[in-house]
Formats: sequence, C-alpha cells, structure tokens
Amino acid sequence: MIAKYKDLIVSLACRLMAPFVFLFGLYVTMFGHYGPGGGFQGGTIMASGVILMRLSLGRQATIKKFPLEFGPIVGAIGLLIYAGTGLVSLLAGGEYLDYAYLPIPSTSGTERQYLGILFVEVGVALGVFGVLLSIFDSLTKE
Amino acid sequence: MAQLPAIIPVSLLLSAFVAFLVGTFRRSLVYPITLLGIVTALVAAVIGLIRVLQDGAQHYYFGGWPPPLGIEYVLDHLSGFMAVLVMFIALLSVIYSRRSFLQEVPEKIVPLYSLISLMLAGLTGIILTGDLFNLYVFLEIASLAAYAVMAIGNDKAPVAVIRYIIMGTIGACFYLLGVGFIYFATGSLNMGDVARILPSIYGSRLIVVAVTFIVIGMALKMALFPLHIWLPDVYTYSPSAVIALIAPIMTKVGAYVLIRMLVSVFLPNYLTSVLPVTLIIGWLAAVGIVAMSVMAIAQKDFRRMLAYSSVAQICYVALGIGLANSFGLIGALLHVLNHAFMKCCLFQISGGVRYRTGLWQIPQFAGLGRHMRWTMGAFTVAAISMVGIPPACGFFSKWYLVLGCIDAGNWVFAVVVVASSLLNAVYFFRVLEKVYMVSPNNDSIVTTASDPPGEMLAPMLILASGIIILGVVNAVIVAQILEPVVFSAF
Amino acid sequence: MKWLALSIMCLFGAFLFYVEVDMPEYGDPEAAANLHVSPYYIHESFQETGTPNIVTAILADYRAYDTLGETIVIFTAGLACLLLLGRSKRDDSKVQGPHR
Amino acid sequence: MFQILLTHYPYYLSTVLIVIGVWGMLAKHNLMKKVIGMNIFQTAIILLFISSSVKFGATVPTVDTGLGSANAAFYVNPLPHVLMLTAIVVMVATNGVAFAILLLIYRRYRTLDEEEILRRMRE
Repeated sequence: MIAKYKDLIVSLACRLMAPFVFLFGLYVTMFGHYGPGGGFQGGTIMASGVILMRLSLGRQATIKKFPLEFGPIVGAIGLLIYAGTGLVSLLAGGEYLDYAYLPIPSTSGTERQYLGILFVEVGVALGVFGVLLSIFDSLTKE
Repeated sequence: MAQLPAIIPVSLLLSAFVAFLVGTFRRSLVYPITLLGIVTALVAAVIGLIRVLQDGAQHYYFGGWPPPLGIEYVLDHLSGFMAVLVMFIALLSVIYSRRSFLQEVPEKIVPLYSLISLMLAGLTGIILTGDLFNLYVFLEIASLAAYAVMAIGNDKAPVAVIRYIIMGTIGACFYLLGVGFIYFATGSLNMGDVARILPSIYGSRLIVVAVTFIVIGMALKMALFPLHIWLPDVYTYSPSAVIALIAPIMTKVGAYVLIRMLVSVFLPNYLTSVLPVTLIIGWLAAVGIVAMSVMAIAQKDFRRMLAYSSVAQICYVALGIGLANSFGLIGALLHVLNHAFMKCCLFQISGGVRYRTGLWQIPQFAGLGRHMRWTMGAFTVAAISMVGIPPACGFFSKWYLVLGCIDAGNWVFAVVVVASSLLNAVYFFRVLEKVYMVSPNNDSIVTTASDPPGEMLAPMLILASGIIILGVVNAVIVAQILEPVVFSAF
Repeated sequence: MKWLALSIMCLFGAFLFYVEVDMPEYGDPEAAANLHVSPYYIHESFQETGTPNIVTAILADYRAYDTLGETIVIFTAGLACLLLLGRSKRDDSKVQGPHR
Repeated sequence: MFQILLTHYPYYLSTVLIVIGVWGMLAKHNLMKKVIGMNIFQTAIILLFISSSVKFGATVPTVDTGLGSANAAFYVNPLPHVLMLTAIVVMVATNGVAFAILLLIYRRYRTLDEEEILRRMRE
C-alpha cells in the first residue's frame, strides 16, 4: 500500500503537475498525425500522470477518482474501439481495418483514412492508459 | 465469405474483450462467451479449409493494402490444416477445463478465460499470417498469455515459468533478430515477397545469420532437444487443465513456424545443400528421441513422464523436418496432428485422475483400471497409439517417418524411430501394468474413486475415438491436405 | 560454468561481428532496406491517408494489424498481472486434496 | 578492417550490447538481473533496427511542405521506426509479466537468488 508522501512541497508540486501531464498526454495523442507522438506515447504519459498522483498523494486519496477496476475496464474499452473500427469496415463491405469503407457521411476517401487513423490512435491511447494503470495497481498491491 | 481468414483470430479477440468486460459484472457469462468465440473460430476454420480444398489458397489483405505494403493472411493447405487442428483441440480442452478451474481457481476465471482466448488468437494469428514481423507480434501474444496461465499452479509454478520466460524471450528475440537481418538484406517483410527476392542474394552472410537465428529461436519455442530444459518443470507444476490445452498445441506451433520457413520463405535446397541446417536439426532430434524416452522411463511422476514424452515426440516432428524430403515432411505434419490428439487425451486423463483422487505418482495408480473404467479405457487407446500399434493413428506417422529415412538413405534415423517405439512401450506398459494388473491397497483412495463428471469424461472419450478414427482415415488426410503442401515444397 | 557461458558468448559475438561485415554501410541511402518498400511509403502516404507523419500513417493504416497486435500484447500483460496478483482466497495446502 | 569499423560502428556497438544482454540472462544467478539482461538485449535489438534506418543528410519521416515527398532520400526510412514502436510495447508487456511473476516468487520464497530458490524447491 502506498502511503501519502509527507512533504508539502512534493505533494503540492505533484498535485499541480498532474493535470498538465494529463493534458500533455492528450496533446501527444492528438498530435500524432503531424509530428512525433501517437496513441502509445500519449497513453503512457496520461498513465504516468495518474501514477504520479498515486505516488505522491497516497493510494487512498486517488482511489475515489480512479478506482482499481477503472484501469482494466478502460483498457478493454480502448481495445474494443480499435477492434470495433476494424469490424465496422468489415461489416461495411471492405477488408478488416480498411478505413476507406468506414460509413462516415460526407467525407472523401482520404478524409476517412485520416479519421480512421484518429479513431485507432484514440483506442490505443485509452487501451495503453488503462492497462499501464492496472499493471501499476497490481504490482503495488499488498 | 472472402473475409474468412480474418474472422478466425478476430472472433477470438472480440470474445476475449467482451468476456472480460461482461465478466467483471456477471462472472457466470465468461465461459459461454469464450466458448462462443472458439466455436465461431472453429466453424470459420473448417469452412476455410473446405474452400481451400476446392479453390486453392486464399489471400487476405488487411486494410486493403496489397502484400509488400500491408499485412497479408494466407489460408492454404498447411495453415488451414493447422488452424482446424488448433481450434478443435482448444474446443475440447476448454470444455474439459471448466470443472477443473472451478475446483482449483474459482475466483480467477474471468482473466483466465480472457487470457485463454487471447492465447488462441495469438496462435491462430501465427498460423495464418504471411508477414514475418506480424508473426513475431502474435508469437508474443500467445507466449505472454501462456506464461500467465501457467504461473497460477502451485508454489513451484512461478519459478518454472520465470525460467520459461527467460528462454522464451531469448527465442522470440532471436526470431526478431533473424527477421531484422532478412529485412536489412531484402527490404521486405512479406513471406512471399522475401521468397522471391532471396535467391538472388543467397551469397550474403546476412541470410546465413538470419537462418541461424530463426532456427535457434524456434528451437527454443518448440523445445527441441538440447533447448528443452524449461519444459518438464513447467508441465509438471502448472494447472492440469491449462497443460491439457497448451501441451498439445503450443510447441507444435513452433514446429509449424519452422516448417513454414522451410516451405515458403527459404527454399529447401538452400537449407539442405548450402547450409546444413536440416541435417543438424535431424541429428539433434535423433539424439533427443532416445535421450528423452530414457528420461521418461526414469520418472515416477505421471505428469513429468508425459512432459519428457512430449519432448521426445516433438523430436519426431523435428526429425521429419530434418529429413527434408516429401515422406519426412508428411510424417512430421501427420505426427503434429496425431500427437496433438494423443497428448491432449493423456494430459486430460492425468487431470481427471487428479480431480477424483489427487494422485500424481505412478506407483499409487494401482488398481485404477477397475474403478475408473472409461478413463483408463481412453488411456489404453492413447498408450497403444503412442507406442505405435496399427489401428491407432500413432503408427502411421511413424510409418511415413521410416519411409522418409529410407528415402534419404539414413539408416541411423530409421533405427532410432523403430527402437524408440520399444522405449515408448516400456514406459506406457509400465503404467498399464500398474493400472490393470496390480490390485490396490485396502486403505487406498483408489478403492472409492469413480470416473470424472461427464463434462470432463466426454472430451477424453472423443479424443480417444478420434485417435482410432484418424488411424482409419489417415490416407484421406495425407492425400487431400498434406500432399499438396509437400508438392509445393519439393 | 560461468567461463563456459562467457566463452559461448564470445563466440556468439564473434559470429555476429563476422556476418555484420555484409551489412550495408551506416547511413547509406542506397541500402537494400531503404529501396524496396520504404520509398513507396514516403512518396504516397500523404496522398493516400492525408497524414503528414509517415510513421503514424504506416503504424495505424498500412500496418494497422500489427498495431492491433501491439495493443493486445499490452492488454494481455495487464490481464496477466490481474490474474497473478489479483486477490486470491485459496490456501495452497487445501487445493491438493481430492474432490468428489 | 579499420575501414569497416568506421562504416559499420553502430551495428558493432549494438552487437556488443546484445552479447552483454544474453550473457546476463544466461549467467547471472539473481532473477532480477536476468530480467535486466533481457531489457539490455531487447534494447540492443531496437538500436540495431533504428541504426539501419539512418540515411545521412535526411530528416525525420514527417512530410515537410518545403521538401515535398518526391525524393525518398530526404527522409529516413520510416518502416524500422514503426516496427520498433511495436517491439518497445512488446518489451514493456514482457517486463510487466516478468515483474508480476518475480513478485509472486519473492512473496513465497523471500529471495530472488535462483540457486537458493531451486534448493528450497527440492526440499
């Protein structure tokens, strides 16, 4: 069990930093189309934000906002988004993961590819975020 | 219908996620969802194999990108055969496993069944893929899930599994290095594309190192003789239902990758004449068959005896690969099929005995034949097949292996195959003698034992009758499925 | 034992050094790996997917199935940790007994 | 000989790391050190792949409006980067499982020394 770190500066600094770490993770996820970044990197940074809070504020304080069951379920949902994107294009008549067949109204082929990549990256980000959190929780559980 | 190759792994993946999400709230639904995924995959694999038999190989391009760009799935005679085999064994093992898991680890069945689905998805991914790097990714999925489900056995299981992780990771990384060197030399990752480019650059040392690394990596994964040291401990200490699922198919998939490399990436005459890879594999396997059969005779623990026998049997497959002629390859593939049935049946029987009596040691099995009639009947059939007595299927794969040895003019291998049957007879008839001839002590737990519940007994009996049926129809299997594979190679 | 492992490793390293002589030169744009498939991605990926980052385009579109596998690998690891370290009520001495 | 060292040194450096990693996995007795060796091995493979993607004078593989996408020599080879992103994730996942099993072992045996654990298993 991780206890609260008894130092005002540490807990205050971590409390202040955590939302920005989270925001940066979201930015990295979304910026993957235009520069270094993407789902895996963004998901890792988001998970590190929560882990920072867990380490500095103690488990008890953060367990209300991010319960222990939260991690694996978010991870499974992220994976379902990924696999579901593929399944939708399969049901729409294309091959598995062929984004050109995604049924999104008023878009051209290239835009559908672009959006498909975005869905997939969001799925990866959620999956990695949830699973890394759940691995951390499992490893630190007594 | 054109989507069939993708449906096989994807239905298993979806059933894993859905089973986990639903199972978090309603635990009782996990098992039906897992079973549904496996049945869907099995039906898809069977239809796929029938289509292959009618129209030839099917190619599936993920995302609609043609092969050197994207990832390709190839459903041909070899992969269709393996996919049907893996899914059929998986279905029977999962049906068998429910009672056993409820007894051993009732509170963990949600992640357990999700991991089993993921492992099967990984295995079918390995079997169907036509892309070298994609194979590595699915190899890791299957291995990681297998490590986890094996480690929930008794106190000793985690220690056995961490050694498996070390060896398995070296194997997977060696495979990755081999793929890397192929990529540096050719610039492509697709198996068909690589096979087209390779003949022009066979002089390069990079191909030598690629072949070496891939063969060593897969030898680690399939537990070929000197690299088998992780296997007996893992098979002894892990839960019996898990081993009944993993032992028949996990090492066979390693052998499948080796055959796939031989048939569709490197040309067989490169591996036989330029680099003597197949000859080395053959000699290691010949030594392994004898050594591991002797080790099996020395064991008192029933599961440990089966584990050593597994290593010996995988060496038969490796011997067939090492012969590198058409009879040898037919023998190897037929032995993959036969051994999967026999080993699955035997491990289920060991689990069934343990479920009713809690016994592992062979000397304590005295008199079981009178009290667990059906279980021991299935054991007799499987033992006869392991020894290689004609109506059972084990005879026919050895027959093809001996034909291959004669074809290659290698009499040592032929003697090894025949002599090892005698060794098999020694260690199985020893158990049969204890079971049928010796009467139990009066205070033994055996006197009150009975056959396991129908859910566990039915898979054993299906497998035991399957052993006989396979023996009868093996000519059809060889002519329809295996000969096209072999003709494409040689 | 340790010296045996060390000498095997030295042989292994020497073998790798020997074969890596045939590797293309470091930083050579004409190396085989840079010529077969990868120019297609560089030329066409922006037109075909609308994504300037070529790595993302390959990762999530051309080789999207690999990335699905990658995500499943990490999900598998998460499930494995849950399975191995999750709450366990059983006492090991009890499990070994018979059941009827 | 010296010429080859000059043109191939990144490959040789990662080879040295590979050998160190495999040696750690095979020869060390502490299980944690074996996992560390596993990490070194996998990282060395990643370095080998990445160093194969380098082209002198090329930039990051993001299409730049100034450079255009006509000349492949302007961008480094993107494919090894993609493969290694996947391999990194696999490495993280393997580490997670290995740590979980190490924790299980430590809780039961209170040590991570392989010889010691094997000795106690035999008892």
